[in-house]
Amino acid sequence: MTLNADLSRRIYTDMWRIRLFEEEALRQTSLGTVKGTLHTYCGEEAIAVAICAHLRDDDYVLGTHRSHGHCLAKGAPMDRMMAELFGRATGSCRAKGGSMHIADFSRNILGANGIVAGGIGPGTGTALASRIRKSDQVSVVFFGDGAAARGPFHEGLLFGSLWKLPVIYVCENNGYQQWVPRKNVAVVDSVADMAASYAIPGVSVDGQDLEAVYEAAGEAVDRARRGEGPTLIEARTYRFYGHSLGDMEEYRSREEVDDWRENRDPIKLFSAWMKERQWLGDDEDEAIRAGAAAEVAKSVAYAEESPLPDPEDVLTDVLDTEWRVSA
Amino acid sequence: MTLNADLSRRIYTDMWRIRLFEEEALRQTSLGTVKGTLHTYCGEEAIAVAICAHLRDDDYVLGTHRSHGHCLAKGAPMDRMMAELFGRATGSCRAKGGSMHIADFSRNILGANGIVAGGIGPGTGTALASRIRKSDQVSVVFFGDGAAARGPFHEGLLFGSLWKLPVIYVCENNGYQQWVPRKNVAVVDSVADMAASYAIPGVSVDGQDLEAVYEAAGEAVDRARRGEGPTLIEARTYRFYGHSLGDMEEYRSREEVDDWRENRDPIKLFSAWMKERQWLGDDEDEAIRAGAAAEVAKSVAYAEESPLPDPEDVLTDVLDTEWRVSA
Amino acid sequence: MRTIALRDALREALHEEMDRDDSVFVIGEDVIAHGGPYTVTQGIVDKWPDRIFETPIAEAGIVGLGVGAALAGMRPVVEIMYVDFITCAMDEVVNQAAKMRYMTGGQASVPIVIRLPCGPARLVAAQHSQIMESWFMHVPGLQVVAPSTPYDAKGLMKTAIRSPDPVAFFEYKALYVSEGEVPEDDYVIPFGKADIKRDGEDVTVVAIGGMVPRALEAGIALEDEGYDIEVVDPRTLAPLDMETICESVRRTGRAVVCEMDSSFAGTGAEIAAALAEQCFHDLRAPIVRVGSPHVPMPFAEELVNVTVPDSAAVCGAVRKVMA
Amino acid sequence: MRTIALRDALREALHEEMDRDDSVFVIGEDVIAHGGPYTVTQGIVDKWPDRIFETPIAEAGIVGLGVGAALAGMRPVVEIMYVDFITCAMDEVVNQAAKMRYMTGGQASVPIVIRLPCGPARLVAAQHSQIMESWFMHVPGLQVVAPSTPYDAKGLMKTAIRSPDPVAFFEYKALYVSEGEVPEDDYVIPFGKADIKRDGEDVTVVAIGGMVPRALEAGIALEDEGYDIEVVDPRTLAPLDMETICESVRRTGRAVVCEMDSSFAGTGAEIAAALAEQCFHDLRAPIVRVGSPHVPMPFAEELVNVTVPDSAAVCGAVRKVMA
Ligand SMILES: Cc1ncc(C[n+]2csc(CCOP(=O)(O)OP(=O)(O)O)c2C)c(N)n1
Ligand SMILES: Cc1ncc(C[n+]2csc(CCOP(=O)(O)OP(=O)(O)O)c2C)c(N)n1
Ligand SMILES: [Mg+2]
Ligand SMILES: [Mg+2]
Repeated sequence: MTLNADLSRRIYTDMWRIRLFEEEALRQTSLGTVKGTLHTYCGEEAIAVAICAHLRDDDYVLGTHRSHGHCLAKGAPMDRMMAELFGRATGSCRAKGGSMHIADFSRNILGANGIVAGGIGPGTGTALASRIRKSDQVSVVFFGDGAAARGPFHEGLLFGSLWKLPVIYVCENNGYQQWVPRKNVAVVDSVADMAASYAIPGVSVDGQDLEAVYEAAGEAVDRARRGEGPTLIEARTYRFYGHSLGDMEEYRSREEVDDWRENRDPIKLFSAWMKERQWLGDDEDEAIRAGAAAEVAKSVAYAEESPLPDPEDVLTDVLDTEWRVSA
Repeated sequence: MTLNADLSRRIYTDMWRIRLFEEEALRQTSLGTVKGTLHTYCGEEAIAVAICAHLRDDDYVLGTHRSHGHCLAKGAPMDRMMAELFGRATGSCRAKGGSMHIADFSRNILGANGIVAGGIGPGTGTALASRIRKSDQVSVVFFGDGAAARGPFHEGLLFGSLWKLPVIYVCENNGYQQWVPRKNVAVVDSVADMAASYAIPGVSVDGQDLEAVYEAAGEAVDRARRGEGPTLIEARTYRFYGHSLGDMEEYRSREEVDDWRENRDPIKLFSAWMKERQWLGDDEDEAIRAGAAAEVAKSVAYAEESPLPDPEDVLTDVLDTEWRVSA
Repeated sequence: MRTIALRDALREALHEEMDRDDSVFVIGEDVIAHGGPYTVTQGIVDKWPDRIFETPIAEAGIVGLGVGAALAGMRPVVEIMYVDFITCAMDEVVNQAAKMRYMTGGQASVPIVIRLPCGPARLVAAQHSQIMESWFMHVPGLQVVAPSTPYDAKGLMKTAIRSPDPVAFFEYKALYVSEGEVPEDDYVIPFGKADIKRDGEDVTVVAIGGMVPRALEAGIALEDEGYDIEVVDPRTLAPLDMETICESVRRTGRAVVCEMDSSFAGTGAEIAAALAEQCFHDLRAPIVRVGSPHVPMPFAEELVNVTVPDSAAVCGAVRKVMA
Repeated sequence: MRTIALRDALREALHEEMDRDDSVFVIGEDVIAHGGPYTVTQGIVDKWPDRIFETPIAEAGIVGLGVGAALAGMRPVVEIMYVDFITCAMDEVVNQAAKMRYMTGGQASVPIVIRLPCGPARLVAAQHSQIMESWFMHVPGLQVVAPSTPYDAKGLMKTAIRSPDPVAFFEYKALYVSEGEVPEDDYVIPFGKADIKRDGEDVTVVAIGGMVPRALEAGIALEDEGYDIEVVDPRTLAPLDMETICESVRRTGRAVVCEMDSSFAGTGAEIAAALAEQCFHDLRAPIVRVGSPHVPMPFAEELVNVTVPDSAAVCGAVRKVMA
């Protein structure tokens, strides 16, 4: 799939959908309608959209604590996502998961994950399932640069490589791990270089450059679908907001943030890139933004109108209580 | 420290002490006097002795399930070790640990470990203690090639590197992980190459070649003592007996084992190496062997004469019950 | 009916289920070589070479992969060589496998079976002898199974494999070679149904896993003293069939709860506490728990012998509640 | 006496102990930035920059290093950001820290304190709200501490740091900002001594950690109904002071056991089972346990509110045992 005008506009639309969805969610938390914690993806949108552009509906995606973007890019309905953040019965997870566990199995989005690196093993396991079933579904696991420190990263990649599983490991290296700069706690600069220990390709790309991510992802997905095994993609990026709600951001300077927002905003950069190619006019640009804003507004309305969960629901979904064993 | 005649003979003696201790322990298990399981180090002796030759009494050693060699090389009294295998009250661990947990804190041998890779984190932690106390004690952690698959290997090396801790990671790569050939379950041939992910030196040496291990260890220990951080040493080796008692060894051929025993026995090789240099005569050689055999015999006598543990001891050593908090 | 060992019954269940359902597969360390240390996975590689995965030593990875495969609709049967090593994968068990259905509001199903060989056997000391069923009971979303006979082992393993939710399947190593009658045909044992292994009138002895044969031995020994004990085997600890247990205690008025593990905050604590709540007015004597002292497993035989509760310990407890 | 928050009391204990003993040091994620999410380690970096280590995200490594440092004579205070993440390091806790003294026949001492912020607080759902004290109780070789007041928090933390054996130190997140009187001077609270937080005659309410204030609230509410409850706070769960608890139950003849966690195979199970064994003849009503239902923590407030037991739940249980 080449990055033509049509596809680019669709991808671009998704970037705005993510950005505006999250900025609205942030606004709602300040109103107290959205409770709990929120980890926003703003600034990192190019990664999810470029990668998911290569995926089929039946491909698997596993996320992190910062997964609104992954979900929207993979096609999760926005209204149910917003309802989840609002804690409504109509939410993607029926108000049981919230932002950190948002999932939409109808699109094979197998869930955000509150455990750093928690998705890496399971995402390798979905790829093992593809392999056993001889399907050509691929799996994509997103994780932060912090996750590369944890044992399950190491063990997951080893398994992926050992059995040449159709999985793409996407490290969103935003340079921070909660309130700690990566450089304080890492010993190698590039996560991609660690691929060597697992004898798989490791590529490092500019995560703000949609085209770069798109190309790396295309190769990785093709490779996986052909049965040639995993790829580790490191996308260098930046988060525009704090780690989660209430972050005072003492660990980075206002200038640094402003510089990224000004000069390295993936939405701005991609808009300019399309305009250079005459693939996007100013009006269209504005229409796309407005369309995304309207969808977000609709999702808020949907959430607001949705019922609160029934307190009795607290007891359901622990086990499948319908199930009875039969010989 | 250079490998002179004197030191070589001491090292050579230790190799025989380990070999004969274990062969006697095996014999005792067949008699039923030593119970429980045993993982023998026979065939791998050069590694422990070459490395421990560089260590001071106050340096730390942490082992594996296969640690008789590590203990003897670091100076644990043989009689108490044999008594431990016999399950006697005079054993190194007072009959509470057995072969898999043998330890001698009087020599800073902090214990064999029944968990694969279980010593890597703690051995990095003893090095952290040295660093905080500004002592120049180094720590050595031994582990098998199987351990390099586990998360704690990855996490431990990351910490060691991050804080430039005085620790030497020694991977005894004997090509098998219980009953599975390493090549079936690994994706990189050399464990040493994985050091790159942790930005520390990784060296691979012939573990049957005492001189080679001795030199690599010397550099690593010096480096650690100078405060320059960890080294990962991979020593390629082979175990002469089964993984543990009762191993039917279906996963390897008789020829392969015979070939190693015949041509790659570290004791034979080192004996020949010394003789080449005129550092060892045939008589001396025999005397060293006989001396080790006598020590082993004495250790058996010691164990046999030692009392069985008092059943009431089962309740002690869970916590330090003498301790009382005081302001 | 033919008599086979517990490990053979497990193997048979596995083969039958793999035959029945293509989505069942096996993953674990040394599961091809010898069929694992306990031979339970023997023969699978010959029939289904593409559905058995022998792994590096990486328990977190093994369980993590199992969870993912299960999420994708497969039915992994994971072997952890010793339950002690599941400590290396508790995030995968608790935060991934057990909670996934709930966190996703019912979207996820995680049909994974984690086989956990447990308990003392030979002299392998503290890091190879644990049991720890109570940890798993305490985790909502997990089912906990602990068969004591070859018959139960086969029927419960088949149920475990067919279950849409995760199962921690405890296999007492000391019972692997114990023999019993096992039908050759397909049968399942539902979860949450205790089994009365011996009828009796005087005392209800609830015995778990490896303690069941010891309680039955005690039953014979106590006959001479004129005590007729009933032995109830819960078979599954989550769900736990308190109904059957309470029904028995209401009849006998006395209860002894036996586990092989340390009883402090153990499995028996839940059973005893539930009995104290539900059968208070029927109890004629305090409930007595039998278990090991609260110590790690020692090495030497003389020490192990006083650590692991035997039938004499059960007899002692029965005498106490009858006194 | 001055009044400070529980988190400040913990911080003070930490500072005092670091001052007192050079071998105490702090290690954990984000412990320098802000002093961690709970600010407990604030200020340490300024006074002892070489004795605080901010780590990569690697719990197994963190605890593993702590164990090793402790074996070498240091006294690490490890912060695990949420107790839920200790599942990533259970081998290090169980097989390394807890068993080391025993396996080595008493040679090893592992004076490590593992701080485990726990329980519901804000709406962070299933992977950030667990408690799981009962897991740690069940592991021989561990000490388990769960303070409910700033006073206890300071005194118990100091004891924990001085202890030669590993401590799992549970900090209820919901209590961090709760205030109470705390002496400025050095004092310690021995392990294994329960504290009667309220005297009463009718019912013994054993309350753990975050349930203590709720039980005390219930105590006030129940006065109007004419029920006078005694609230016993065990403070340490291992060792567990059954003596004080039993002494109270012998007086009141009635017991309610409250925990914030799921009560199935939870902490309260052990206490209730022990009471049923030791106070059988004094009990005038069945022991009732209060805890959360056996479900993972949901997200929405409406669901959380019916999951976490409150003072009304305590009142309900008291009414039940008084009926
Ligand atoms: C196992 C585990 N340890 C710690 C945390 C707490 N935590 C949540 S997010 C986070 C930082 C993650 O950093 P990174 O992986 O780089 O992802 P980012 O937030 O930058 O996207 C931490 C420490 C956690 N959720 N899980
Ligand atoms: C965490 C863990 N998983 C599995 C085992 C079982 N086990 C003991 S030794 C061993 C093989 C170890 O291989 P390696 O690390 O290469 O050491 P070697 O025995 O070859 O010296 C296995 C699988 C264990 N002890 N610990
Ligand atoms: Mg990051
Ligand atoms: Mg090996």
